Amino acid sequence: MAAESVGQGLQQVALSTAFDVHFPALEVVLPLVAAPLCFLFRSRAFARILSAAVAWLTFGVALVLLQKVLAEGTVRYPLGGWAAPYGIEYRVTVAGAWVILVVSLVAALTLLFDSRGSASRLAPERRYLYYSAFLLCLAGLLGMAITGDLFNIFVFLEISSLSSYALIALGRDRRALMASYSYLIMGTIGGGFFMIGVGLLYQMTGTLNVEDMAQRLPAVLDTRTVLVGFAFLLVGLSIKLAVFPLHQWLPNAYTFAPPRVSAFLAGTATKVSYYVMAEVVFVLFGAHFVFTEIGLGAVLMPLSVAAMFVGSLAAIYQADLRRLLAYSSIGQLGYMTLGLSLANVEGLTSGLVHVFNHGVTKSGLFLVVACVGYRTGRTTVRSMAGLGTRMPATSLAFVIGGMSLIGVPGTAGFVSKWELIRGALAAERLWLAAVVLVSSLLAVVYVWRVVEMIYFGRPEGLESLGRDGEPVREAPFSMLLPTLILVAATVVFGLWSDPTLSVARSAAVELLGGAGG
Amino acid sequence: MSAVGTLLAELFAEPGSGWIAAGLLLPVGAALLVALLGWVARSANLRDGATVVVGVASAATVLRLWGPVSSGERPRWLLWSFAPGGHLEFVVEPLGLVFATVASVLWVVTSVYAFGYMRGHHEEHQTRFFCCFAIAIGAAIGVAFAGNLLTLFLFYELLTFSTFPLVTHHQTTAARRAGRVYFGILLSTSVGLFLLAIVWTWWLTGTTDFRPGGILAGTSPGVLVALLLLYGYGIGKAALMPAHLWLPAAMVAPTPVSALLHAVAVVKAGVFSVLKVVTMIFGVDTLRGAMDRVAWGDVLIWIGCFTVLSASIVALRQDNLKRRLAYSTIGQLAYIVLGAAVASQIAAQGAALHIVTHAVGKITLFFCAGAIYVGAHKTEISTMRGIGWRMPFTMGAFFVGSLSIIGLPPLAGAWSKWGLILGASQAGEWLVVATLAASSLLSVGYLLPVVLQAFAPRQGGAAGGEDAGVQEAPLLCVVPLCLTALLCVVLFFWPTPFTDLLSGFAGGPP
Amino acid sequence: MSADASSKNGDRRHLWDDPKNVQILIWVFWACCAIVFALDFAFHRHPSFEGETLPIEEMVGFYSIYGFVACVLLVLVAKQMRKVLMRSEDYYGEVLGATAGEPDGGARDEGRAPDGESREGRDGGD
Amino acid sequence: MAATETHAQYVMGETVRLLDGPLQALLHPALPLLVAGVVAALAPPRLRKALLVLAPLWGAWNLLGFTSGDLVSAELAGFELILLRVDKLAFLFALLFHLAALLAGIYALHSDDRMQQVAGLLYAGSAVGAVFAGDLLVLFFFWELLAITSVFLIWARRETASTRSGLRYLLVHIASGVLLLIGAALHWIEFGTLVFERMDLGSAASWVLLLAIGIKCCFPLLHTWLVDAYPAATELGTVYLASFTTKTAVYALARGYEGCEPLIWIGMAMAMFPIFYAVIENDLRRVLGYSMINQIGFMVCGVGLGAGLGVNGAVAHAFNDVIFKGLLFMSMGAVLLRTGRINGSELGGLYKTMPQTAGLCMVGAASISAFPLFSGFVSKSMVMTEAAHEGYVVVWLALLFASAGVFHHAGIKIPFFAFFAHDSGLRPKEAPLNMRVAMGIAALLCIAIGCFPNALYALLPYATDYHPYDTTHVVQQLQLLFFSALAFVTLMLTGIYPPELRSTNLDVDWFARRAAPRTLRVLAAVGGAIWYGVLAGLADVLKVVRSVVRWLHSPAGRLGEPWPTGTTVFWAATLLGLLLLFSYLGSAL
Repeated sequence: MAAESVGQGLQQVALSTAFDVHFPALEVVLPLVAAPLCFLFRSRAFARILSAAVAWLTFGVALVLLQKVLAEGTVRYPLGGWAAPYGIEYRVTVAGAWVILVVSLVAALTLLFDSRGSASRLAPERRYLYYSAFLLCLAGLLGMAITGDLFNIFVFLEISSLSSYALIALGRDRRALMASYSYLIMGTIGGGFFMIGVGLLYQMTGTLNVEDMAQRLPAVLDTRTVLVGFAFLLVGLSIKLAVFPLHQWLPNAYTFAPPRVSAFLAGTATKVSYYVMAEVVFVLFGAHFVFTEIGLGAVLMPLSVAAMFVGSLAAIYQADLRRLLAYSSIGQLGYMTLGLSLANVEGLTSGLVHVFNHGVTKSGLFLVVACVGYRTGRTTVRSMAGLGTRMPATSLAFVIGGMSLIGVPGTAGFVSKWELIRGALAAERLWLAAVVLVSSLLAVVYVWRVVEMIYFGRPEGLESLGRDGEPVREAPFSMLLPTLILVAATVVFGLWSDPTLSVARSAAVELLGGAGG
Repeated sequence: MSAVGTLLAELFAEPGSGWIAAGLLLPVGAALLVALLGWVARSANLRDGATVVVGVASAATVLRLWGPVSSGERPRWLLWSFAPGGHLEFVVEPLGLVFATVASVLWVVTSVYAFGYMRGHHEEHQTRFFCCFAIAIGAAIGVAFAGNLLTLFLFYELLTFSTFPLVTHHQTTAARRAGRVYFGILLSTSVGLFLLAIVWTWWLTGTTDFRPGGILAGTSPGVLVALLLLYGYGIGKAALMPAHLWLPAAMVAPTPVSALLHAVAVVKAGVFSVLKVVTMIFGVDTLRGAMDRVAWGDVLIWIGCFTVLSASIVALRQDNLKRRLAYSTIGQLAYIVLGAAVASQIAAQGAALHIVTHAVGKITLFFCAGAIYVGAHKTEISTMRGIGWRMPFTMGAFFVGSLSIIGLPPLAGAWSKWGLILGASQAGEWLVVATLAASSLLSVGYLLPVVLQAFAPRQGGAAGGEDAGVQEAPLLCVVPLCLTALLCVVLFFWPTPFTDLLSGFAGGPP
Repeated sequence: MSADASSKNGDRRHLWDDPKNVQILIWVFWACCAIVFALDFAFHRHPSFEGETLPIEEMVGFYSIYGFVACVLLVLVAKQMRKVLMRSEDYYGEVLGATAGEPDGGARDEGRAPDGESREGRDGGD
Repeated sequence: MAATETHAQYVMGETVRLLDGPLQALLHPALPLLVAGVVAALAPPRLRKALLVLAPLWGAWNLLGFTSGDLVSAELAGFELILLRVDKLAFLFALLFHLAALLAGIYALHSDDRMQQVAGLLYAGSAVGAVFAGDLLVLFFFWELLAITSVFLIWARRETASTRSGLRYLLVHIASGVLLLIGAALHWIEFGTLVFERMDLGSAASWVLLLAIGIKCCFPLLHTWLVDAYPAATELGTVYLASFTTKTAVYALARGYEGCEPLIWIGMAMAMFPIFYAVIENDLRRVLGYSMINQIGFMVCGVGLGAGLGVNGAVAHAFNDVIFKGLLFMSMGAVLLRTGRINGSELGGLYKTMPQTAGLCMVGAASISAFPLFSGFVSKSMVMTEAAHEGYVVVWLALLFASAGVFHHAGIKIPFFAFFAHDSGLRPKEAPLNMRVAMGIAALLCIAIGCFPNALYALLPYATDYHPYDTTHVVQQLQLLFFSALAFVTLMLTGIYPPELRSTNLDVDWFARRAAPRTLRVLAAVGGAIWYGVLAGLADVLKVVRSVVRWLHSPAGRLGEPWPTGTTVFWAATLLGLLLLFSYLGSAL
């Protein structure tokens, strides 16, 4: 409710100045401009404040945009005044606005998180570079969701990817370099595939604008070129989305990145790719072509189910908390792609609402781990031993976040899972509903391993001491606040799911009703 | 702020919804208050005082709903949608009101008992204990008032989560192991089966609302019976064998927890859910018809009968008093499941009444077990020889509670046994009738030897000896157990409020 | 309570301590039997059954003979029953009046050793 | 007297608010005794003793205010319950119970045991309540109350064996109660009413109810609880026990099954088989127990023979049986109290120091044997006469046999082995005064009823002009009794008579006490083995699943280990190929 009224307020301001027409551009431009500013001023403090301010601003703008899209339908913004087929058009759909809202919210909260100490490899005086990269990554992610131009999507994809390689490489552990490197290779392959796909389609249609291309595609749909282009696009995006057999870059990247980067990327990067994939599938090619003629469901559905199980099962065995959460993400992404593969409103709604729910939950959990890491100096499951009494708020935050991963009713995770089940039923697949339920029991195992460690584990020897040799105590407020906000959001939007669901549903309806559908 | 005002205005706009909100939120408030007073103000007396005061207020709130409900109103409180097709909605109907009354009234009694027990035992983490306790009661009331399956499921899970810290209160290895069993079984059955059943129901009918007479009419009989089985095992709290394992495991908890949660709130939430599903999702007539048309339609009845008998036989062989009571509870819960499963209106009423009478009787027994532990430091029945002479009130109450569980007049248990037998006879389920009869005898066999052991003649002139140091538990323990024992008697002579309220709740007069 | 405690009574000779008295009694009893039997000749017994249902009943001495035969039969059959039914007094492991104050909560079956009590006893099904 | 004739509503929670007219000042007949019992639980010893005597008197006085036709009903738990229904049958039994309670009360005056005194009063009150119960549910309440209150009289002996016995007793009676409850349920379903009236055997309810009543009534094969429990109670306890439970059952039979032919045969069997056991039984109170079953056999027979003389005989015999059997149990109780023994093999020669007890015992023995001028004669002959009248030859012969047998074991064996026989050397004191007073009153009643039976006949439910003392009857009875005594004497003198031996005689309770626990134990063991086997099997399966999962998904497993980038690239290519294949196939179709 508060968020809505803030949004309304901003809208008032925007309307009064008639400046709001530029909001789509502003959303991307703000971080894009702020990034070099950070670089120029070379001040850590300045960079920190600027980036946080920019992130919050983008969040505000995203809210306004969402309001506007919901009220008026798709918002178009020809960049530089060039009309659509010729110039680059920014096109904010409900789904897009929804995704940028999630991205900017997670960015705002992770930047609010006070990552003290030497969480990254950068020397303190060069820390501004970190913020610079962070803002670039944010700009890239927002741009992917806002732009209506396929090539432009690729550009933003590369911006966000390159900056995220840099960010991951900043992790303190030397293995971060390896992780970043392998992500770079995989990401580049993904980007390359995407590029090839775009190129092939451009060759056949002569346009890069998504809507324009969607209109021209049906005429050439039966050509091999388009089919090949489609396959390249999809596999490229699948890599970015960490679809089951292409998921291996993700655990290392999330494990070794600096804490806040893990939190940010876990909540955003794959979500944006998910949006792009949805747009490609439903808007560009249309559900009929993709699912009825090609039968993508036959590929994507088994892969999604496999991801649900493989991710969750692997998470059970992880000793490192962030690795555990990373594998859990693979499983959760499985739920999202499963929703997409159902190709009905409920399924897509569940995927889109899970973009929010899982983004919030997983970022919150990564921040919890960051808190734990800050106090104990370790991020292993073992390091949680006995934290129930020494870091009660953090511990409780993990429990609640974990419950959301499981999909306990009353948490956000349940809402998406329930909608997914509805989707499965709408597709006349009761067994799929049962599979979803069973797979969520696996989440119980990996979450409860940690919970037991928190409340029953006894720290041994030096484990009871924090990283500075001091007794472990509750994380500082500046860390706790964003963590708790995210975790509280999982409960709030778990119980009060009307707003998230209604937006996700209208986004899904819009996507499914798109061209060729 | 205005949102809060709107909410409040909405609350009290409809008759009764404010009271529902108060009944639900008071325990939550109690939890907050307990946390505040215990952790911030660090005053145990204030904290415990607050528990009692809020407890009484909450019980009064629930009792306040008796008037409107018995005059035929069904107060409802619609919040928002928390999942598609699942509004967070509360509707007070007789069955739920009965359960809420039992939970909230016995909460007060148990709180008082718990003060005596926890202090007498110098237990740690008392604030956390009372905090979770209050949340659990709030969850139980939420289950009771739930207006649809999803809301019920929400509070059902909340109950699981809030009682986990209570079960594992001692945080030992044994507690952890028991906690795993407790949590593992309850959560996996509820998520894997209960939720699936809810989904299936929703798929079949497009709603999850509880409606008198059920919503599943017209569904094919085979599906109905399969669904019934899914619900029976999905609601793991009803402890049908072999999903019962969590219950004996949960006995590692401090005794007040065993008393309230495993005689009243948790287990009763389970059987209550079964009963509510049968009466207001299936509808007894629909279910009856389906059971008659399917060869294996009685499958839940077979399972229930097996559970009653085997749990009773296992109880005969337990030497640990709390474990014996736990197995007795499993058997008695299956009574209620049977009452639901025979799908007759009278049996459903008997089962509903059994929720009350068994709660009162079994809580007395658990109180006594705890009082014996506090007063005599004994847990094994074989060591309790002669303690009754030193703890006459405790063991006297135990005797009364036992007779009520067995179902003998002049104690409350007789009424529910009568209702169940009448209902089962009406439905022609002779297996159930025979099982109930056999179970009465078996319960004599496992309950009364405890009393006899306690009142066995003391060894010749052994002053001091083994029962030295045995004395009545603190007054705060003894008074509640005498009170609940008295309640067993009172409810025999005055069952009318409950029977009147419940008459015809399962769809029409008997 | 016991015999020795009341020794002053022990000396006194009582009515039936004297075999002569017993003999007298037995003779009196036989006399009575004879008289009672003879009554059948003195009175006409009206039959219990109407008509010809049980003519033997009206036979002289029917009741006397029936009573005698019945009782002899009773005793003889009972004696035979002992062969089948008789067991030692503590067959069920519980003897009334013998176990007062024993350290046992009534939980033992079949004379199991006291330390085995109630571990698995107390089967209540009996 | 159907439920529709309800005159007043009896509201629970209020004090008894009764009908207009004479009932207004009265309490429910069961209440004086029940209230006295509750008060006694809290009262000091002196007051308790006073209550033991005064409560039955107060109750009787209260009872006399009622007349046939009085009816009180109440609505409870949605059922219309008839708490009180007065007619001649119930009235007679209630009066009898007050008399029995008075006698037992006097008999108990020497004791200070609160448990027995309280239990005794409540027990008597429950019996009174049961006979006035107008419907099956109320009957069930008092039925179970009878069981619960009486079991304390057994437990009061505070011995291991008696505790076990009591538990068995309670189990049997709760079984009976549960059957009654089931019967009530069936009755309600079949007939839509709970009113307890005469039933025809035919409905399921009637059979179940017959079984329930049959247990309490000691039908053959259901009888062992009596011979198990009564000897296990205290000396007072048995006196109470002997008076109420079985008589309540006889009342219920008379109420519900008057004239049901199967009862004749059941009664015949009951009259026959216990006498064999009685001959070889050593525990004299158990002998009395068997004799009790035999006597109830006569009553059951009488009920089966039907309205008129049959039921009258049954009821009259129940009345007399309470008194003379009470007298016998009292005398044996006195022996037990004074000597601590009760086995025939250990007793003998007690007449020397307990002559009054011996004499009173013989009065009881004469009564139970139905000697003319003693009470048994005036009631037993009614049943016999009716049996002959109805033409049941076999039954009549069997009852005659049983009559002879009764004299044999109850009339001769009891007094003979306790007070005469060989000298055991025991020289106990005479019984306490209060016991002798109680026995004296009982003996006096035995003789009084035997001499002036018309007072009793006036109370019987059916009008009667029966005259027991005609020459034929008296002569027949004397012949029968003297010659069965002759048999005893002959067998004793010839040494054929079986000696009293310390032993346990197997009865059908072997199945309950030996076979059933063992079967249960075997079942439990088998069930446990299966259960743990299944659990172990599941654990094994789980172990396999876990190792497979670990092999696949652990950080060292195929799917859990970090893949080289090349592997992912391979999969990307594979996926691309797969998609191309799909799109190709899709577009080709």
